[in-house]
Amino acid sequence: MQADLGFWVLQGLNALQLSMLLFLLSVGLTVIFGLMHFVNLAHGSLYALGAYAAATAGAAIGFWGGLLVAPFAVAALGVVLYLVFIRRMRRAGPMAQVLVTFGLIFVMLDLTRIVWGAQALSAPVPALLDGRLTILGVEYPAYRLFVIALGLAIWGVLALVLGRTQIGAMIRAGVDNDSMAACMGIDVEKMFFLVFCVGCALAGLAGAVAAPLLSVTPDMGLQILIPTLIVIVIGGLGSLKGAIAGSLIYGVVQTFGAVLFPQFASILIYGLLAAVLILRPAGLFPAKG
Amino acid sequence: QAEDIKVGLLLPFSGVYAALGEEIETGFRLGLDTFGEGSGASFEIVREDSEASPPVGLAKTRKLVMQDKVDVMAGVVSSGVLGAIRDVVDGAKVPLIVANAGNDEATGEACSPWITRMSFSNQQVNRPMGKYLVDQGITKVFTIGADYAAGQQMIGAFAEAFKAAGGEIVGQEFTPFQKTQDFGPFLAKAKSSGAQAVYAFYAGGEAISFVKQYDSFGMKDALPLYGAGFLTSQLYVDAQGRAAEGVVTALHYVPTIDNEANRQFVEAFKVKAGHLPSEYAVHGYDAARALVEAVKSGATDRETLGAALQKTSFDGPRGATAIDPATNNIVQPIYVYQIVAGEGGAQTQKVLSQLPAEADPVNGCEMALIN
Amino acid sequence: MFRHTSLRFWALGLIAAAAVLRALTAEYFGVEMVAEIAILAILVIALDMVAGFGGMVSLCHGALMGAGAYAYAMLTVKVGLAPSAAFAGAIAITGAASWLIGAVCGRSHGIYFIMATLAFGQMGYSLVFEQPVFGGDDGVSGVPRIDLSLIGLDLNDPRTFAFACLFVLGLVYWFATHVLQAGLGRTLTGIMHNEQRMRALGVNVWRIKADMFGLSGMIAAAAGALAAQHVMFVSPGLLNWTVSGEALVVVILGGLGTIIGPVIGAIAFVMLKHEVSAHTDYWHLVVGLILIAVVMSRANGIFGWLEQRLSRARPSSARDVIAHQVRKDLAAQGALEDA
Amino acid sequence: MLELNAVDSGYGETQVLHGMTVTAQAGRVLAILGRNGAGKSTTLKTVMGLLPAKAGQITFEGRAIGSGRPYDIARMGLGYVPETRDIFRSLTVRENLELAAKRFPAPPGGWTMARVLELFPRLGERMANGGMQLSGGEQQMLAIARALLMNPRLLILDEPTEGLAPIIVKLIHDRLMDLKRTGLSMILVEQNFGFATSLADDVVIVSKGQVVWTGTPDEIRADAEAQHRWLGV
Amino acid sequence: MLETRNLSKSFGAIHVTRNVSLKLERGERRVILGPNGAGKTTLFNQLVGEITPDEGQVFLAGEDVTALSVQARARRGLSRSYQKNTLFDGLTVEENLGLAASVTHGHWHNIRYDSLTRRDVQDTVREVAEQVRLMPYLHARVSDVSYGVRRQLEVGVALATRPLVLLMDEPTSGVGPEMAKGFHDLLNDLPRDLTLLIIEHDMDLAFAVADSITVLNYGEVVFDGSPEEARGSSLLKDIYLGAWEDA
Ligand SMILES: Nc1ncnc2c1ncn2[C@@H]1O[C@H](COP(=O)(O)OP(=O)(O)OP(=O)(O)O)[C@@H](O)[C@H]1O
Ligand SMILES: Nc1ncnc2c1ncn2[C@@H]1O[C@H](COP(=O)(O)OP(=O)(O)OP(=O)(O)O)[C@@H](O)[C@H]1O
Ligand SMILES: [Mg+2]
Ligand SMILES: [Mg+2]
Repeated sequence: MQADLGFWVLQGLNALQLSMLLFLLSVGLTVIFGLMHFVNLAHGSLYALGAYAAATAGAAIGFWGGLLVAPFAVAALGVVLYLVFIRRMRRAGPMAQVLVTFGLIFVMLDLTRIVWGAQALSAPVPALLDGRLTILGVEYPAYRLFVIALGLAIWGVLALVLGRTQIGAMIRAGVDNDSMAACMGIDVEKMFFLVFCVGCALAGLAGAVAAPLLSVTPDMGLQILIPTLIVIVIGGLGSLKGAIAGSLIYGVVQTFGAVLFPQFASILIYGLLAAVLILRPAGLFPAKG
Repeated sequence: QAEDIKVGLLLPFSGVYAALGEEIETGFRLGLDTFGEGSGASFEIVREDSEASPPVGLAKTRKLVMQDKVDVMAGVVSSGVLGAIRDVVDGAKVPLIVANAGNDEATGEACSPWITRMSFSNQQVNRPMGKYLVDQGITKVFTIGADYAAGQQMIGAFAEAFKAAGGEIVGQEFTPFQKTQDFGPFLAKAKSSGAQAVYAFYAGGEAISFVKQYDSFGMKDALPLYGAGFLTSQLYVDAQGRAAEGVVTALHYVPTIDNEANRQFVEAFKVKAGHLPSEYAVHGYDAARALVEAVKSGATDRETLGAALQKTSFDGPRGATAIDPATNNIVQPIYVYQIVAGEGGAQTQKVLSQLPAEADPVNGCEMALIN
Repeated sequence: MFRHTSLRFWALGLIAAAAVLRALTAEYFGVEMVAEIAILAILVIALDMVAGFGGMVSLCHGALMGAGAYAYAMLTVKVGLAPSAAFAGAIAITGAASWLIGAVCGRSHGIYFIMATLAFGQMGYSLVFEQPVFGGDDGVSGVPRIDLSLIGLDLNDPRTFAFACLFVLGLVYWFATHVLQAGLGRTLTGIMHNEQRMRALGVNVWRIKADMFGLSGMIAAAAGALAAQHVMFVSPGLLNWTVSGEALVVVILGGLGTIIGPVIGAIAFVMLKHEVSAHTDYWHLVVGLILIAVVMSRANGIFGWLEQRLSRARPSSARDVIAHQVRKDLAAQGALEDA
Repeated sequence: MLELNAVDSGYGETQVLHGMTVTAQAGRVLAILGRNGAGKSTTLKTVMGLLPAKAGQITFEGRAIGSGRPYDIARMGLGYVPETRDIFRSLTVRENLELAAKRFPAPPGGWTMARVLELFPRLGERMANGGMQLSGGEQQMLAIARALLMNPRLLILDEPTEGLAPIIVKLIHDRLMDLKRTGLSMILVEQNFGFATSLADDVVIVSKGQVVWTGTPDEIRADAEAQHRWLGV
Repeated sequence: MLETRNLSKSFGAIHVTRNVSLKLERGERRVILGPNGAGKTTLFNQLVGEITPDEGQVFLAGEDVTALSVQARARRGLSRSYQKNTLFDGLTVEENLGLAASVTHGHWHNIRYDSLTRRDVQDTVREVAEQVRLMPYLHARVSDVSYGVRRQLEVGVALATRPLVLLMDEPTSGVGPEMAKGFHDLLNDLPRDLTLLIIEHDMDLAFAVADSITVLNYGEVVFDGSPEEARGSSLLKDIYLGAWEDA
């Protein structure tokens, strides 16, 4: 069975698909986490919210509408979170941040239950992507290919913005020393606010993309949080390269681990994480500095 | 002289199983309202949140038993909680009506005269499907399920019966419980296993993801999907949508069962909750009815209630249900059903076959009768 | 550095008196709560030792406690060891494991340390959950309590058990404060304030960190072994990372780096949880909001706030130090620190 | 050009400036001298909006900037070289410079990348280095270069010679002299008495958050008593 | 006492130290001069082990310590102060010195007694506090004392390990002229058998305390000699002092 090429292609695509979903999620977190040095454990909850928003809006205006609405809805929540909590916690150190956002997880978990109920919702796959395509002799769901493409596209856009533009340098300068950045005429507050919103929007997008693939439940954010954190820590905080590398590693280890060594699958990934942290305490591709 | 019965309702109202807790509570309260009238007793409910966590469930049980001094307990969704509190209720001699947790031991080696189960047991739901599949001409099956005690018992019971009937298990996969969101890798494995069908057990969010992903890989045509009925339970079928159509599973209750008691129950439940009842709702409903019947038979305190509960028997929404005196487990018919498109495009359960009620093997249970 | 101020002595005395009073007079559930609080307090003291005095903000202490609980349960139920031997065994096994974790994670700082410990904790969780010997999701039941009939005590009586927990808590409090005031604790605090300098002075930094983490793990294991006896049952949920998160919450709620503060935090947390959950199923929401409010208030938890109000010479709060360390890591000093 | 009128300021509860009143005139160099801890840096930080002015007014070219945010103040044309240099560590030297150069285009005859690299050739050799990898002196050069690239109308320098080798001090002195000749207004805080007096047009001495002496470089050079009393020379 | 042989280190293409060979006798006081970025601090970092050299060895009291860790070298008597204060900010001056002294006296790893209240530690703290003139500040928190006092403490903490060799990186950087003079006295009062290696930009101080002077430029030793020779050296004038001296 394992000698069959089609099997490997199929699993390879599965790995890639999982990687890209995680990438969409972790890139938002890494942007916030790495650039603002803000530890946002509630990122998973934003993802869940994105899924709910997409499912709700999708029911009214269709999948594509939902896909569009979700990032904005989550970014809007991001605005509230930023103004109420994050702005004041930016300098408080990782422990306080971990705890505030840990608290937010539970608050948002219960809020989703109050608003949408405890039962699972679903979001249908759009008609356009409902079929399957054949690549390399393997039939593969079109929607999953869409997820892969979307992940790659977002990666490209972000790499361009952060690496090649002045904005990227401004953000990093603000991270290093916000007072000095301000003394150089950079509106640090506004910039971070935007960064945070973009990070939230990306979480919302990830949720919207995941909704038709998975079930939409209140605890979906909690479930995805640990894998996302692992991705970021393996890759290295704050670097786009790290987010993509971490996602790919996670996707491959998880997918092939589950198939080839089912009894060790989940320990495998934690072991890998521990090994990375021992050998490279700041992850594989830490941000410069 | 109106009797006052204090009921401790132990259910998860927060955490992953909160939806089930809600469903059971609604059913339980509906049951008390429906049947309680003529009983001459008033029922006081003390509800406690088990958070689906064994230590919490245990602490709450001790509180209900020692401090609130309840006459009877009902509820318990997760088998872990049931395992944890078993010794306490048994030791304190408090009757407990189990309204969900299906682990086989609870009415097997770890059975207790004080624990009566009005829901199901894991093997009970799956065993009949072994023979049923062979009867349908399916002899090679790939099984897949969540990797925890219930998953193993469900799949195990099916596999045993299936093999006994002459079938062959060509592949078996247990996926990390509540940690698997992407079933793609396992589905690819099933596809290349050479099986004629897949038999699955999942519940909750996993059931929804699994059925949807099974469909998206286009596997339903080549490899029909069978499973324990929780897979396409009423609670999830709306979210699964068209992906669930054609899946054949077996369960002790679906809202489309055709009998008078069920029609009344479905009507009343819909009025109360705004949606169709699931099997969890009927667990709560029947647990309440068992309690009321016990009171009607003259029981008033822990001991008499416990004794009366062991003799429960009535025709309810699931058909003829009774407690097996050998194990205190429920004996009930099992319904094989398929998800089909109903009127208005919504999915509904079409009962294909009603398999006769069959008591579980005693399995090391030495049941003492109270009194 | 840890100092025993008079406020701390007063707080300690008051808590002890209140606990004994409550354990003597309360109804069944009240007594159970005393035991629950005492066990949680032991765990958070263990966490405060490393987080509040070494800057090692661990997100695996729940798992360490779980490891202690499982070790005790396995040794008694499956191996058949006498409970008291199992108690010692659980402490030894978990202590060794946490020494290793401390040695390995000691190289990471800040958020990386948090994540590294989280990884080890989750590894333990997966191991227990997935290896059939540990009973999987169903856990291990029938865990016995230590037999103290020789000295005429029956731990199966809830009140006696609560007193036993309080006794262990007292012991742990004494041990933790003693170690923190001894050379090891002093050196660890020095490392928290300035690791580079400590190394330049000739301190073997990883050894200190590992040793303290090991001691902390032993205390967490004691909490775990008590928890296993308390519910007489263990399940994998004990090791979940949210338990570690909650422990950290309790430490912060009470006051990081004060030892007595986390004990107060444990009392507040357990009572709050019970009060709120009696009124609403959405108690996570309420508790979460209160937690956020406490963390966001500038005070160092309940006890830190008290200390600030009541005493002039405020010992520097570990929370500031950790936050400061991180800021120093991040910015090249200067204007940021002024703010 | 820049006026401080009875400004109070400090850190949290500790007040450092007590009615600081000082004027920097357009086209001139003002040297602020004083012992360690006199409040010189605090004055500059308050001007830049890094510390809030609790009382008094600060005006720049007639506009009040008393409680402005640093980034507004910077955009009004104040270039600041902090005592702690504050190089962006995760940016390369080039990026540090470009951050100013690209966002503040040079007016004709203004400072460009080419010109600052001419001024500090050492930086040219380190363009690809991370900001944190520079030696103390290199960081100082970078901080000055960066401020110059903002092409400010008022250049504020907090101890620009601290930790620099004499040869570099001399270099900076000459270049600042050139700048002065072009008519750029400057405020210079210094411990190096010779350096400061040779550059300045006006001198004030600060002690305990107040101006205690005002005059010209010649006057302070001649006033041995004031030197001894306020500067400990 | 302290010797290096052909110490070399480069970061990428930049050679920060090239073939640096130094030899300090017991009790010698040597000042290192050099333009900014010459590699002085990096040399210190290699001496104490915070950076491993690419090539070359470091000898301490005749023993090759190149492969030893920072802490191992420190315990053999090599101590340093930093260019930027590296103190325990939240603690008091006394505690700062006590931490250093408790390592020296080997109490840093016990779990039985409080290392800071030990007799030997207390004595060392007091001695050092007197040496670096910190007696009045013993009970003040570091974050509450002035910058100059912190510079003194920076040296004090290094001294409290009772080193054989003390490396000081610009001890007077950022302190005013008054305090700089104080530092001069302070250095003169240090025991004569203590070997000192000092990085300093303050010429007066350098010439006043040095027995010998080494000049680094672009990572290379370009001058090695007595203060008198240094004063007359045109090389030193060209690369370091410039024409500024007379201003
Ligand atoms: N971040 C701070 N928090 C509290 N007090 C501070 C802070 N920075 C400086 N101070 C205090 O403010 C006073 C003035 O400091 P300032 O930095 O303005 O002095 P300065 O004149 O620039 O001295 P120097 O020549 O040493 O740079 C000093 O007493 C100092 O201790
Ligand atoms: N980690 C590093 N990576 C790359 N280059 C570095 C690194 N550390 C230092 N350098 C470079 O090595 C050179 C020497 O730096 P060092 O700090 O030793 O200088 P210094 O002589 O102490 O100067 P100063 O008197 O200004 O403190 C500088 O050019 C610096 O940029
Ligand atoms: Mg200053
Ligand atoms: Mg240097």
